[in-house]
Amino acid sequence: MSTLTLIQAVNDGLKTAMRGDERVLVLGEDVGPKGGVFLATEGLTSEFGPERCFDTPLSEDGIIGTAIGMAVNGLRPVAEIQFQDFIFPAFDQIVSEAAKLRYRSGGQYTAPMVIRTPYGGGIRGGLYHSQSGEAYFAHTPGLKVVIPSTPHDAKGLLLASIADPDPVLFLEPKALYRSVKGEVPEGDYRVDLSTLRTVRPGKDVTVFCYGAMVPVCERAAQQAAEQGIDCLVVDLRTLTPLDEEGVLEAAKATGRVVTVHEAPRFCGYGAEISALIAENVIEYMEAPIRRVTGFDTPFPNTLEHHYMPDERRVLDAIESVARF
Amino acid sequence: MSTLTLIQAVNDGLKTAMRGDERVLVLGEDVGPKGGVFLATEGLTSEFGPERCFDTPLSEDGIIGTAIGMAVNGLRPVAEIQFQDFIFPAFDQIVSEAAKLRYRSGGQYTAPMVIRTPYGGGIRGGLYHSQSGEAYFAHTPGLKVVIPSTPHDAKGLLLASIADPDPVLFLEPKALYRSVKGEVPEGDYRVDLSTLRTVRPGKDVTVFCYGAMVPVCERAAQQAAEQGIDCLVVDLRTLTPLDEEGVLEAAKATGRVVTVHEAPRFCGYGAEISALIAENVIEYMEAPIRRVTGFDTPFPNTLEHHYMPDERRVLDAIESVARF
Amino acid sequence: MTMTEADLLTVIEADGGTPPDFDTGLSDAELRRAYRAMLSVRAFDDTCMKLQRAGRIGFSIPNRGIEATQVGAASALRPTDFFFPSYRDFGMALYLGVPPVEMMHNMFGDALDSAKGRQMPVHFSFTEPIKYFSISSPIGTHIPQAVGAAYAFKLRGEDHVSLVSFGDGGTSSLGFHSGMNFAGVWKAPVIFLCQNNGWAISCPSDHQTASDGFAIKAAAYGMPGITVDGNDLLAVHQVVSEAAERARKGEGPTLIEARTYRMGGHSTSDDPTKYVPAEELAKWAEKDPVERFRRYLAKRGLWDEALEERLQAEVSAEVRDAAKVAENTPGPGLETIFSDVYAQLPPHLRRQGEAAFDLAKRKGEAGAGDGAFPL
Amino acid sequence: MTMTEADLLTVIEADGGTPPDFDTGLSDAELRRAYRAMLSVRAFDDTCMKLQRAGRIGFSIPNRGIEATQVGAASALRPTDFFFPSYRDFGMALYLGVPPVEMMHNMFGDALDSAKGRQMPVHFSFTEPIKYFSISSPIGTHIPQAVGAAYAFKLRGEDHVSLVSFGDGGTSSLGFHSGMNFAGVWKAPVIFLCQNNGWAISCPSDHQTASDGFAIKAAAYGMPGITVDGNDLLAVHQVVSEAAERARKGEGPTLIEARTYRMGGHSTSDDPTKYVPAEELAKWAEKDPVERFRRYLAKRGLWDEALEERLQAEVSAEVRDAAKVAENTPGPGLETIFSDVYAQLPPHLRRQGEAAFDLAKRKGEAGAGDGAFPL
Ligand SMILES: Cc1ncc(C[n+]2csc(CCOP(=O)(O)OP(=O)(O)O)c2C)c(N)n1
Ligand SMILES: Cc1ncc(C[n+]2csc(CCOP(=O)(O)OP(=O)(O)O)c2C)c(N)n1
Ligand SMILES: [Mg+2]
Ligand SMILES: [Mg+2]
Repeated sequence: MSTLTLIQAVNDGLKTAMRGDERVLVLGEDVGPKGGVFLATEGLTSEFGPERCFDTPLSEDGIIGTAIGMAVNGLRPVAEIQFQDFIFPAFDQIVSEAAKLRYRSGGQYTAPMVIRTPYGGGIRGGLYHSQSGEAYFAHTPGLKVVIPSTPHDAKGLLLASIADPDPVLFLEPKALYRSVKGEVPEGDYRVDLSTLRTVRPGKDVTVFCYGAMVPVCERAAQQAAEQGIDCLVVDLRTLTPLDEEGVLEAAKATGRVVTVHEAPRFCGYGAEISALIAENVIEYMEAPIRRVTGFDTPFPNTLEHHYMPDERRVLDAIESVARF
Repeated sequence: MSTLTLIQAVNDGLKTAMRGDERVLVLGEDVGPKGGVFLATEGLTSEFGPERCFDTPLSEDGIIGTAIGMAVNGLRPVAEIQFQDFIFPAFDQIVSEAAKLRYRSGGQYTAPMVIRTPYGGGIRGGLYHSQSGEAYFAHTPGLKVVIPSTPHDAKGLLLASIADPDPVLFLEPKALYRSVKGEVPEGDYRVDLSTLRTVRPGKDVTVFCYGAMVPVCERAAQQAAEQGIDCLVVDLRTLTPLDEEGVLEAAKATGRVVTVHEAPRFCGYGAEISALIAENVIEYMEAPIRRVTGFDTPFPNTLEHHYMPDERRVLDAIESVARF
Repeated sequence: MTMTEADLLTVIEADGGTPPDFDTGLSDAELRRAYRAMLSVRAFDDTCMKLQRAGRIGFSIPNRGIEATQVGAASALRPTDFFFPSYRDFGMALYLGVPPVEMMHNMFGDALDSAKGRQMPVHFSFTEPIKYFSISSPIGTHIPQAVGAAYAFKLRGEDHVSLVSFGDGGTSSLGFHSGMNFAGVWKAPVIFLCQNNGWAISCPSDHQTASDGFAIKAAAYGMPGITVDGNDLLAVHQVVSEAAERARKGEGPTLIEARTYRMGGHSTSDDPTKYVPAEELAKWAEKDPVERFRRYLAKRGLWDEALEERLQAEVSAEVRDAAKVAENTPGPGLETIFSDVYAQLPPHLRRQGEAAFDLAKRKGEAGAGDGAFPL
Repeated sequence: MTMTEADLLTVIEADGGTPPDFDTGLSDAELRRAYRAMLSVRAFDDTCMKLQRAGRIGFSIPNRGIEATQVGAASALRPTDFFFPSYRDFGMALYLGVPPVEMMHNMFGDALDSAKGRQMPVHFSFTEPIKYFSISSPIGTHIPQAVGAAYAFKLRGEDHVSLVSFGDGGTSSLGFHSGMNFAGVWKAPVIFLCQNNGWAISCPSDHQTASDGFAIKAAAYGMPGITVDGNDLLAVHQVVSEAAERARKGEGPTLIEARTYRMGGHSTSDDPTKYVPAEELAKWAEKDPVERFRRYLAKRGLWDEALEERLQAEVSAEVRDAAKVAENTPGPGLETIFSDVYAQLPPHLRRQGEAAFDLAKRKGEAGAGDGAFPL
């Protein structure tokens, strides 16, 4: 065990995977000598050589397209997209190709690969260095979408994603890269994809969240506790395939639900949580299902702290459903 | 008034717009002499010349990217994407650029343009000629997403979209191109963006739908009526910005809701309808909010009729919520 | 485009002759096999067109006119190489030993289709006897994929190559740019085969780009570009062989532009008479690649009428039988909608599948639509 | 890349001289204005770096070393032309008359920022006094947009041009390929200015592509490609003038590669000492574009110490004052989160905005984060 930040845990996870399996390699913009703009890939080129960790030309389509070809031909690429906001030139490769290859080839060809990319706000990055695009990908059958919120999970989920036979989009909450620290086991371990994490048990209100919203919701839950509202906080971790049973259980447990994410509300991931509940366990609901999300606008810069859900907003929603 | 198919109404709408405003032009693959693979643009090059209706090289990124530049510089481009499945190479231009330009420039630059594209199943097109990607775009602030289901609306909504000061994604249900006919007024008229259409009044169950699912839902509602279940069928028409008030009213009117679309269920557009209701009027609900959708798989070929919601499936859902 | 015919690499002359000491690099058996493959393409193609007209399959893509490019390229590679074909590459599969019946299962989308009836016709996918990569409809996406596969060969120190085939229209795609660029930088063992068949649906190839042909685009990526007569099987074989040799030796990628012509519509849904100039078509009909190769074989004493009859009989029977088998194969089962989305069926898909079976039992089967494919 | 310095179009010699009868095409006033703009870039750049180090702004992008390219290009065009700049183009805006204070409002993201504080610093957008298109972070997306704008000029029969500026890294982007290709086919009046400054963040320009320089890529799109010494203001002015003339005459687009060097990190978040070879940096320091142009002016008798002092004093005061004004301007109001998404505020955004105001009233203002920008 050592105490690592989330970004160090990612780095440790990459090294562990590359040491354990020579098919694993890392490619992306500035991932080589520079070690990535967030230093997630620091030390990889020197340890594993420039054939297993290297910079590419400036083309996300090329990064993902070639990574698919590598995966098809026996490698286990981990592709970095420098910011999730820049993944869209590769949208076609991800959505039309990686996600659909197993299906369209009747299982003959597959693309076991991981796309790592930092997402979310908190660094004053404005429209194009702050977005949370999980809903675009979660709507795409054939992809897995994973978001860690602790250093332990960052490494364990990353190792599970690299070992997974299907393409995984691994979204890293950049706001937590250096702001959270935690115990991380040495060597290889895996956190199952498709299990939820109960961050905090509670009986009055269920809060669903993931990524950088997890500590926000934890703090809001602490403040709610001071008012006597006992919150069950659930970190979804694997957004798809989702542990739907687990979500429904957690919703039923309190009958009052708040969902929190940074992305815009309309057709956001939170809508699916509401819809699942409304479709399956609506009769247990004792209050409206509230969503606390980014606004339905592009991501602003100077006012980003107003855009991103914070404790105030989460607490307000918790109070409103608790008192309904 | 003349009686036109939906595709003829689109063609008529394009001609009307081009006659009325010389800034309007049409570009895309095979839209010129061939008149488009579905013949939506037939006759445009001969009437308006190859400078106002022309074929482009095979690049959706180029089509949308240049259309944005045209719009910024005073034109009103209508770009055709041959199949919605091929829009993804332009995803970055649409989501990062067209949708965000007004916001990021403080209103100094805008991209008034229309992207027309056929979507949905029904032609045995398999994975890549059948998709319904509305949720990808509806989640993107700054875009409008419009889907007609009748010839009248196809022309009227198209003319409103071309006149709109914001970028509009105009999704045409290819399954209805030639299978529906209807009265279409001559010349210019506009169907307001952001109004719902009540397809059929009813008091027992509310069915929300759009595009090619509208006639399916109508038929299911007729069959339900035979069993004494009276369905209110609502055609959403403008998916974003959505007339949320109208949706909530329609949901409250019956307390029992079914949403229908072809796209996969998970994080699909239907989730937003469920979420809106669960957030605002859950106390009026007397049954689970059911979704009838494509499965969470890529779109198959031989079995497409099993994949796409049909009367059987819609009726089954109507029955289940009516009897809950 | 101003490149003249004289710049084209051509081997087989009009009368079937070749330059004096020309070494084809192919044995007599291989030459005959290549010829048979071309006939096989034509039989398969004609049959599919007829099946489509008769409403027995939904869609096909004409391959007439481009057989020499397909077969010439395939004949230059090894079974251990990786093929990333386009939808218009019947000849690659057929030369390399894919049984026509396997292809027919795809045309009918039946239960024995290797893609389980999930894809449209002509979207083949095979792993045996060769790696014939699953074809995708979006144009150009397979180009960087072929480069990634080539990178894997190189990393493992194997001397295999990737061959990726695409059209003149495909050069405008994003995948062309990223694939070519990455291959150049990585010196990846990949052969880019641009089949310039004159058209991208209704768009003539000289409206696709203002460059002087397509081979010249290679310079933008630091690799050699070669223009070859695509109706000349031996010329195509030669340039692809040379490109493969360079690739295997670690000298990197090559772009080959094969000039040929689509002697038909884009697909069964297309009416080319609306836009193809009749004189142009007639001009190219004279350059028929099958006849040209036949003249060559005849001149070499490798062809006679008897051979022709035997081969024609063989390939027609093969294709006819294949169609019969496929047509009599049942469609894929309902469960194939839900499998192969992930390696393991996740619970939500299990539930969706169960609901579909349950509904089919309670309310009967869904009716098949009668959609007509427009492209 | 093997291109030698000799192939570069260069005008100003080491000692400040120019070839005998060389006509700059610029009046003395314009030459001085260009010089002043370069000084202005440097002052603006230095000030922003200091403001960032002091934590008073969040981010900036060094412009040192590339001033001649920016200003040389801007000086060759007209106020009626359309500029599609990159984030590293301070000199275009400054030469063309954008007041430094307008740029500073963006650096501080305050209420008077023309983009209302929504974008990161260096993402300018101006419509006055020139059309300086709103800068986007995604690389290359503005390239086809510039082509579309050029098409509009052409369609209306106006003789204006688009100038689009991007980096060596930008040539790998999808927008480069589609923009260049469409421009070639349309013969659109657009100038593609590739500023090859040696780096794309930490990736050297010769790892970006295997081609022999970037200008050669023009051939792939059927347009002329020119390589120019980017540290030579007069050379850049000349090639851009020629390209503009061609474009205005209907002769189509041009690709210009300006060879220059990024004399600093990629941004304030970058530590270039990790990857930039010190000798290379030193070599380029000797070619400083400002000093070079100063020597030219001196030789022409258009510069002396007194002028230098006056100009330096002017530009520093201007930039200092601009920073002071911007820093004292309040931030944008909460309502700016919700406006300009659409032309009209739709009801759901009105509700979201009202809820935000209501919450701020009930529970207090949200606290600003302390994010540090890594790029
Ligand atoms: C990204 C994308 N855009 C559009 C299409 C529709 N489409 C199918 S084939 C085709 C033309 C392709 O032309 P070319 O690359 O020359 O290949 P050919 O059909 O001539 O073999 C087009 C536009 C597509 N499949 N993918
Ligand atoms: C599509 C995209 N991918 C990645 C990035 C991150 N990024 C910002 S600048 C940059 C390098 C750009 O290099 P170049 O085009 O040479 O311009 P320069 O910064 O040298 O002026 C990268 C990779 C981005 N902004 N957009
Ligand atoms: Mg073609
Ligand atoms: Mg650069």
